[in-house]
Amino acid sequence: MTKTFPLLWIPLLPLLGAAINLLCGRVLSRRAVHAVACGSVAGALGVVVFAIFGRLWPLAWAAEGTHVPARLVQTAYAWITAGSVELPVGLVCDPLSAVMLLVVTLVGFLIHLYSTGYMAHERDHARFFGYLNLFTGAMLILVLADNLPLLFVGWEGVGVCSYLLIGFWYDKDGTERLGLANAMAGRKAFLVNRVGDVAFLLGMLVLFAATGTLSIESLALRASDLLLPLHPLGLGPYTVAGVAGLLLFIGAMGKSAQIPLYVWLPDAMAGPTPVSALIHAATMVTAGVYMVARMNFLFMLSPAVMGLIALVGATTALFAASIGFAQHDIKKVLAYSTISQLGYMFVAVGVGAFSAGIFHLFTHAFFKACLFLGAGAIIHALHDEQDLRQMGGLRRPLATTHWTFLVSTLAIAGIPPLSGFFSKDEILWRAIATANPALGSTWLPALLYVMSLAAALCTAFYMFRLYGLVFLGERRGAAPASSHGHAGGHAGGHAGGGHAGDLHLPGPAMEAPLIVLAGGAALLGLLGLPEVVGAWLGIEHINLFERWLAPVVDQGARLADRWAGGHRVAANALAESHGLEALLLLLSVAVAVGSSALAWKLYRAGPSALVARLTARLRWFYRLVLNKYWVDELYDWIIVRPYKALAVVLFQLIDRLVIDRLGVHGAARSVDGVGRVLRRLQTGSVQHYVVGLVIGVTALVVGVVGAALLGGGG
Amino acid sequence: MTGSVGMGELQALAPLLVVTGWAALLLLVSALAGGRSLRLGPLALCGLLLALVAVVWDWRLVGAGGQVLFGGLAVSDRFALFLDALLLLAGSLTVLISDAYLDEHGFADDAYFSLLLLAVSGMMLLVHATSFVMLLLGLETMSLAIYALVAFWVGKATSAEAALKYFVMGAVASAFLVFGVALIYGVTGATGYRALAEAATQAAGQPLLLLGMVFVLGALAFKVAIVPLHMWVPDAYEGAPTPVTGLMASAVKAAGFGALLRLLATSFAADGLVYGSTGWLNPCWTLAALTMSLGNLAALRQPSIKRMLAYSSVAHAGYVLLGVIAAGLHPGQLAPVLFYLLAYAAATLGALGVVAWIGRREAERLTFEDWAGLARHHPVVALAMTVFLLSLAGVPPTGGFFAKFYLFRAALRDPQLVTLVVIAVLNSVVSVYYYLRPVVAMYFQDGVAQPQPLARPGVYAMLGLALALVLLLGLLPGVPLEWALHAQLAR
Amino acid sequence: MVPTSQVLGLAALLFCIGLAGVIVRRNLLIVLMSVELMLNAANLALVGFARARGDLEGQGLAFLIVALAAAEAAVGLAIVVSVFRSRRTVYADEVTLLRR
Amino acid sequence: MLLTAIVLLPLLGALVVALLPRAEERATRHLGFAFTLLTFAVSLGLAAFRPAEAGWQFVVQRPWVASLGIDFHLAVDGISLWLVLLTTFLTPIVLLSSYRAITTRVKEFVVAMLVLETGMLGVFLALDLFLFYVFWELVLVPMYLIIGIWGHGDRIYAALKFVLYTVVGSLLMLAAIIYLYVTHGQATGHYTFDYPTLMLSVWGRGEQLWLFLAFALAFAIKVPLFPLHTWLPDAHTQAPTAGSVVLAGVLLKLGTYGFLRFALPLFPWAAARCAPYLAALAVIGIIYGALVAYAQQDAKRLVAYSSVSHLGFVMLGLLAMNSAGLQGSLFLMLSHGVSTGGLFLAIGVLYERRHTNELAQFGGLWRPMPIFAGLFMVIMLSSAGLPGLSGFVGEFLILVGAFTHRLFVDGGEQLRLLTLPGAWHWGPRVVAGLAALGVLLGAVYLLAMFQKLMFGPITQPKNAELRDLDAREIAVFAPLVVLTFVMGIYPRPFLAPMEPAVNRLLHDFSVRYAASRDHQGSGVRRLRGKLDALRDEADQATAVPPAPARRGPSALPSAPRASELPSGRAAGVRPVKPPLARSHGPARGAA
Repeated sequence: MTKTFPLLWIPLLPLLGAAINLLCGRVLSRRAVHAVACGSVAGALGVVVFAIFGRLWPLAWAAEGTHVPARLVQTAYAWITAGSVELPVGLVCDPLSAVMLLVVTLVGFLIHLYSTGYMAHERDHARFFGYLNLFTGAMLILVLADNLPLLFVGWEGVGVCSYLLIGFWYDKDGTERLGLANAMAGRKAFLVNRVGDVAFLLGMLVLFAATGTLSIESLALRASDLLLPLHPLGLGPYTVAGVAGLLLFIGAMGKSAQIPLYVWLPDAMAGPTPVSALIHAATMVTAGVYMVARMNFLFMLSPAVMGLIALVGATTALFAASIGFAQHDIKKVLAYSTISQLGYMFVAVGVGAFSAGIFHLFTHAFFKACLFLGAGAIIHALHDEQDLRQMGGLRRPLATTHWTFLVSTLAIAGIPPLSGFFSKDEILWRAIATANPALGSTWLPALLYVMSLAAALCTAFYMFRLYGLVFLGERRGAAPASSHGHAGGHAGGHAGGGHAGDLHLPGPAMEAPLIVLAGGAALLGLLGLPEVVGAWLGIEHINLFERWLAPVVDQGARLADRWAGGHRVAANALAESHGLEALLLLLSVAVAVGSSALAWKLYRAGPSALVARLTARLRWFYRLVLNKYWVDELYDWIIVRPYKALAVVLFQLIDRLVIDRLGVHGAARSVDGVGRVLRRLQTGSVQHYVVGLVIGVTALVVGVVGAALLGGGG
Repeated sequence: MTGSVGMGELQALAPLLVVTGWAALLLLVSALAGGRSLRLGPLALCGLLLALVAVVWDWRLVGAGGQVLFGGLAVSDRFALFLDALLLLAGSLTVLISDAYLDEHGFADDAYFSLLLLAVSGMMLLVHATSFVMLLLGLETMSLAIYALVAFWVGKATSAEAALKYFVMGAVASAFLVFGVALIYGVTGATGYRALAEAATQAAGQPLLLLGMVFVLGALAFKVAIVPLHMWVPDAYEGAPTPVTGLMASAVKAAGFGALLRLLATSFAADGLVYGSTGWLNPCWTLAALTMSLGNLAALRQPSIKRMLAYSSVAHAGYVLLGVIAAGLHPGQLAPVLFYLLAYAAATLGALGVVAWIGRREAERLTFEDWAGLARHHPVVALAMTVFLLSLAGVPPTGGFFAKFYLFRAALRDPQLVTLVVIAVLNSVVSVYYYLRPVVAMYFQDGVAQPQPLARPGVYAMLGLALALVLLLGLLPGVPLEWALHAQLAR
Repeated sequence: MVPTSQVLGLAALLFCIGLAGVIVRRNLLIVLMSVELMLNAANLALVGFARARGDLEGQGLAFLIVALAAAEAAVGLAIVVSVFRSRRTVYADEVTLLRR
Repeated sequence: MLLTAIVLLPLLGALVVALLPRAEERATRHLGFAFTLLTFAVSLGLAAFRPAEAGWQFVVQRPWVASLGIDFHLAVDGISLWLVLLTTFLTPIVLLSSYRAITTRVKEFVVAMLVLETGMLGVFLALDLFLFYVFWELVLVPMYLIIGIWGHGDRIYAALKFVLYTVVGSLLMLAAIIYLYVTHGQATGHYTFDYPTLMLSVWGRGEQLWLFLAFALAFAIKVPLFPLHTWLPDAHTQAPTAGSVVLAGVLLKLGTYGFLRFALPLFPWAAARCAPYLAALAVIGIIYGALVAYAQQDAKRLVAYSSVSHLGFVMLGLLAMNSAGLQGSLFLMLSHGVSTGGLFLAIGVLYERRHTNELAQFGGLWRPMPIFAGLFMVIMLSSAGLPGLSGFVGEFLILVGAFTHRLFVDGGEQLRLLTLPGAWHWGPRVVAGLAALGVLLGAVYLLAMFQKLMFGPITQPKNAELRDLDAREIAVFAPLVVLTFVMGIYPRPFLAPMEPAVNRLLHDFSVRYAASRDHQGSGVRRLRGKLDALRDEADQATAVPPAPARRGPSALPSAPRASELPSGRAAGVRPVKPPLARSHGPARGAA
């Protein structure tokens, strides 16, 4: 079921907006810039909505039941063609990309809107919106690409945009520390991502070498080639799918901040908060998950990699969540929570529950974006104050923010019937209900489940700690002087916002998105009700989301059945019993509610004495967590410093000493030395010269006549 | 013997006669002039040009076969005529620049030009000679005149010293030559090349003959400054008046190689004398390698540009010798050597011309510091000098490059010479360094004081001609190449 | 009747003596004379050979060389004189302005 | 005709400019600029190039030195096409950029630039080895003067280093060229430097090895390949901006072009033997260059080392010897010319304002000069190989080419050009993998440089009031940036004309390899039989059939001809020293 559709416009519109704002932003009025930025994204959103509900939906209905996914395609033009390489700029919109498109354009649009208020005082806001549009465009390319190199274009494109936006305040307040720190954070993000990208690149090379194509569709048709044995570095044999899958997953690690490549994301919070919401929560960081789901056929062919993905995901989820406990910076808390939620998604795709993963991605996009924007509103209100210890009691002054924030918190904590509960619970259930032949069919699911559950527990706790510290109790910390604050001051166009005491209230431009997103966070879970509910209500396929995605994401399972036979990731015995599912459902609810309540109790009125005692008791653990397990320091010591040292040593030793001093200059000097010696021979006394002449002639005589005599006068 | 005896020979002799006669004429004129110093430069120039015309005239006259003179004592063939033209050209350029140089440095020019012409006539005789008698005659005429010219810088100690060294060495060399001639005569009874050629084929292996050959060749090698017989060169070149240096570097070398080639190609062409351990090719191989390397290496560190050019001329003798060897392996392949001599003469004359141009009575300005910043004040001359140096270094698109290419081409025809060519190539690399030193001074450094060079029309004419020649040989080498290819020895 | 070989031997001897003189004697005038000696050694050899072969070419050559020797002597003396004028010395090893 | 015009126009311009009075600096500048623009305009006539054809187009062939078979032979194919355009495109930009930078001896500068352009164009267009060498050396002198006169710091040292390094290689190449010429002449009786004609013969293996090494040395120095690169940082650092741009933009490509056009196809057997080592050096260069670049304090030096790294990529692509690799290399040559040229221009802009290249002297420049920063960033990202910009396409194709390297020549033998003999699984995949690391390391030093220049608050008060780009400077950068985008987003038109030429070259390589494999011993052997393809192209190349005049020797008097007749092939290079034996060449009776 394939139709052509001018998909190119979807990324093109934001890109055009970016072009306009970046090229002539400084001559446009602030209003015009906003119009262009939001307008272009809104346009993209419009096209997306039309494409999906106007075109794709009917196709999908028609294709219901068959395994053929409904697809809208467009091949814009031939991009790179050289020898056997033939890469078109081909775009495809199938149910999977449709979900992403909606998230990107809708959330994106809301965040653009929000930014018009949030960045109201920014000096070169045109640059900001230009980057934001650029990002949106790149992200849409990533989502729509029908071949890996094109996907890679978007992949690195969003990386660059995040680099630029993290470092947006490159000279923040003109202070050496902050300004450079921001730039550094951006650079760190880009480089850590590049590590993954190199792996991604190699993955593409492996695939191309094995199958001769990089188009995702035709790769799926070459499953047999993907199972060919490979001997990287003479090791192995592994299958092409295994090697390529691993490499691609390393790429995803970088992009989606999984252990060990997660370190950039917390620092990335240096960027403006809307950026954190859009790029580092809702869209870009989920690109890895999307890619894995998109390449599901590849990963399904190699259970080992799937197992690895699931394990990495679970570990990350737990690890990051634990760090979330003790952070004092509101955005850092959210950042670690993002990492941990991404971990969940990887658990999902790692156990073959691609739709569950994407579902969590979908819901997470809403509640996490809402949380970030809420945090933004708070920071905005407190004049760039980000330290939780300086907050508290904001419940009343920031009513809207408070409610939306609460809803999202409940959602992420997994309190039914909010969206987060359904998506997360689906993952937990599939984790325990799926066996992976490569990694043992029993202990791995159990382990995954336990870790995920623990992570869920932590999540609920630190989210409510956050909520409590921000909104409940009394205002801590001195109110900063009004003069201090955004560069550019508060005078002038204030996007409808007013002042309450020293607080700096958000305007409608900022509140509207919050409300919409909160609504999404609350309700969207209903799209993916668990089967057990369906069983009670006696409704087939109650999980609409899964139904919608099935044609795309079950492709892998079908191929695995066909080619890998039994040796594949598949549901295990537990999967059948709805009873168990219901039990676990209740368990997770209990865990969520319990830890939420605990956190509520501890932080209702600011950090209670009990907290103090606890931290005192577990000081070493507290310190460990507070310092994020010293991972950054570790990397600094084992990678960054040695690299710098090596560079300098090579330069001084090889270039300067060996090649230049010894090699080049050495040769020159030796030749020169001979010259000096020869000059000495020229004594100036004519008689010495005559001697030289005689020696010469004698030598000739000996040479020639002597030879003649020896040669018997031959 | 050709049919036409009297008249034909006279015509064939015309260039030689003109030059010699003109030398006498100049002497006479200056004698008549008494004490009054008059400018004989233009007159001398007329003589040389006249001779040049005669050469062109003879070129068609003698044809490919050549014309025997004096019953075999000498010959007039295109090989000789080509070199005549070269010598006359070099002479003319020298005359052009000498005029200004003389009264700048206060020479009494009464005998200078007649000596110069005498030297040229000696050289011409040298390249025409086909018998030891003429060889000696030519050699001595040339040498004695040159000795005198070198010493011409009256009251300048270095000039006299240069002359002395050149003279003593030269005398010893000619003694060797004469003794060698005696030995050869003793063994073969021949004093003419042709006779010797026949006799030598029988007596190839005889030690005395070889000894004689070594002495004779050694003497000629001395004139063209083959290492280790080169030691007089730097001193003599540096001490001599710069125009004379130019003449020695270009003409004397050309004449010497001309005589050498003729001798080797006609008399010592017997296989036994050419190839194998007793042949002359073998030692020449070593000598060529030595000469190039030593000349270039010694030139690296010279503080005086004039002296540096002297060593460079030694190095170039080595390259030419490479050509001689190639000619020995492939008889008849004389064109590369001839072309090389021509290109080298043009370039070195030009370079020394600039040296003469920049020097004044009070300061000869030979060190690199003296040349600093020249390009600012005299861009054209600096450019010309650069071209000359590049030509010497063998960088396209100059005559020097083409000559070197043509020479290597000839050498590489024979696999046995690959090594020697590689040595030559490496030497060229070294040479690039010192040839660029004046360029560095002229272009990259700033001079302390702006030099007041010898700005005279004659000088500029000379430099212009040399420059034109160098570029012509590089860009349109076709025509002169044709001539060189036609310049065959009489058979 | 002296055999040619002995004549040649004598000539060689004279030649070497002359060469030695050129190399070892400091006085330029004596150096000049040594050069003459070498030339005459050659002459002797020529004449000797000519007699042995009984033709006149050698003799003629010898005469030519005598003339050349004379010319050389003249020029040589002139140069030595000019050296003496400028340097006030006739010792070879003191005439070393040009070196290196 | 067109090509003659392209090559000689700058030279003409040089002559005209040289005649201007030296006081007229403005006129000199404008005239020179006009001439380069004109050259570019004329070179656009190459639009008539027929991209589907593999053969030579726009052939110009006139005898130059008839008696030696030296021709003035120019032609263009899909390989040289873009390099020519790159040259004509960059030179006006460079001249324009130098308006404020070069204030002393303007006339000499313009003349040098124009001569330089002629030299570079000649190298890309010459099909006569002699002519090629002449142009090759012609490039040397003006560059030497540009570095030495208008350079800064230790300029004389840098200039000399540049010249001597280059000369070492090129003179040996000259010897090799002459050897080709002579041996070919002796074997076939047809003395010629004509490249298509020489391609019809193969040389003995032993000879091939030495000849290849001679050529390779000359080219490797220009590229520059790893251990021979130390002249580059000095030259770049001391040269004036214009010099650096031309050096990075075009001059370095002379080396890679030489490899592709001459060294590899002429001596396939030797090339196949040496390729693994060259590939190893290329990879070392990629990583080493990137590492060392990171250690630099001087912006120009940093970019210079980045060139070492990028050119390593190009070499790798060439040695992959497949369509993707070669086209990737060619494309990266262009992209590198644009992006690195742009980087040097940008650094030049800073130097004009602050007279230093020290990274430490800058910081926070984005605030005072946003336009500059933006353009700089695009170019920087392109150089870092960001997909969507020009750099990525080349690097990607090269990696694909190297990774999928599998070369079968006539007779089914498989060549392993990227596998070091005996090294543990050092195969194409490892090579490509290591090279891919360069993509990461490249970002490391480029971002570091960009941050040090642009980000953070302004530390030096001087930087606070730096001018942003003015109209002229924007006019300098705009074409480069636009091209960067175009080449990244729509590279196809650039790749399309390369394909046929590249495939033809691959075909020649494989056929010639097979021929030299079957050619034991030494000496020249004409290719027969399956060589029709080669033959046709040679014929179509020599549009003017070799007239007797061009057969050189035969037109000459008896003696030389007698000795230049095809001799019985003095076999191989025999041990040379003593004694020199009688040559087996022409019967000496003939003389």
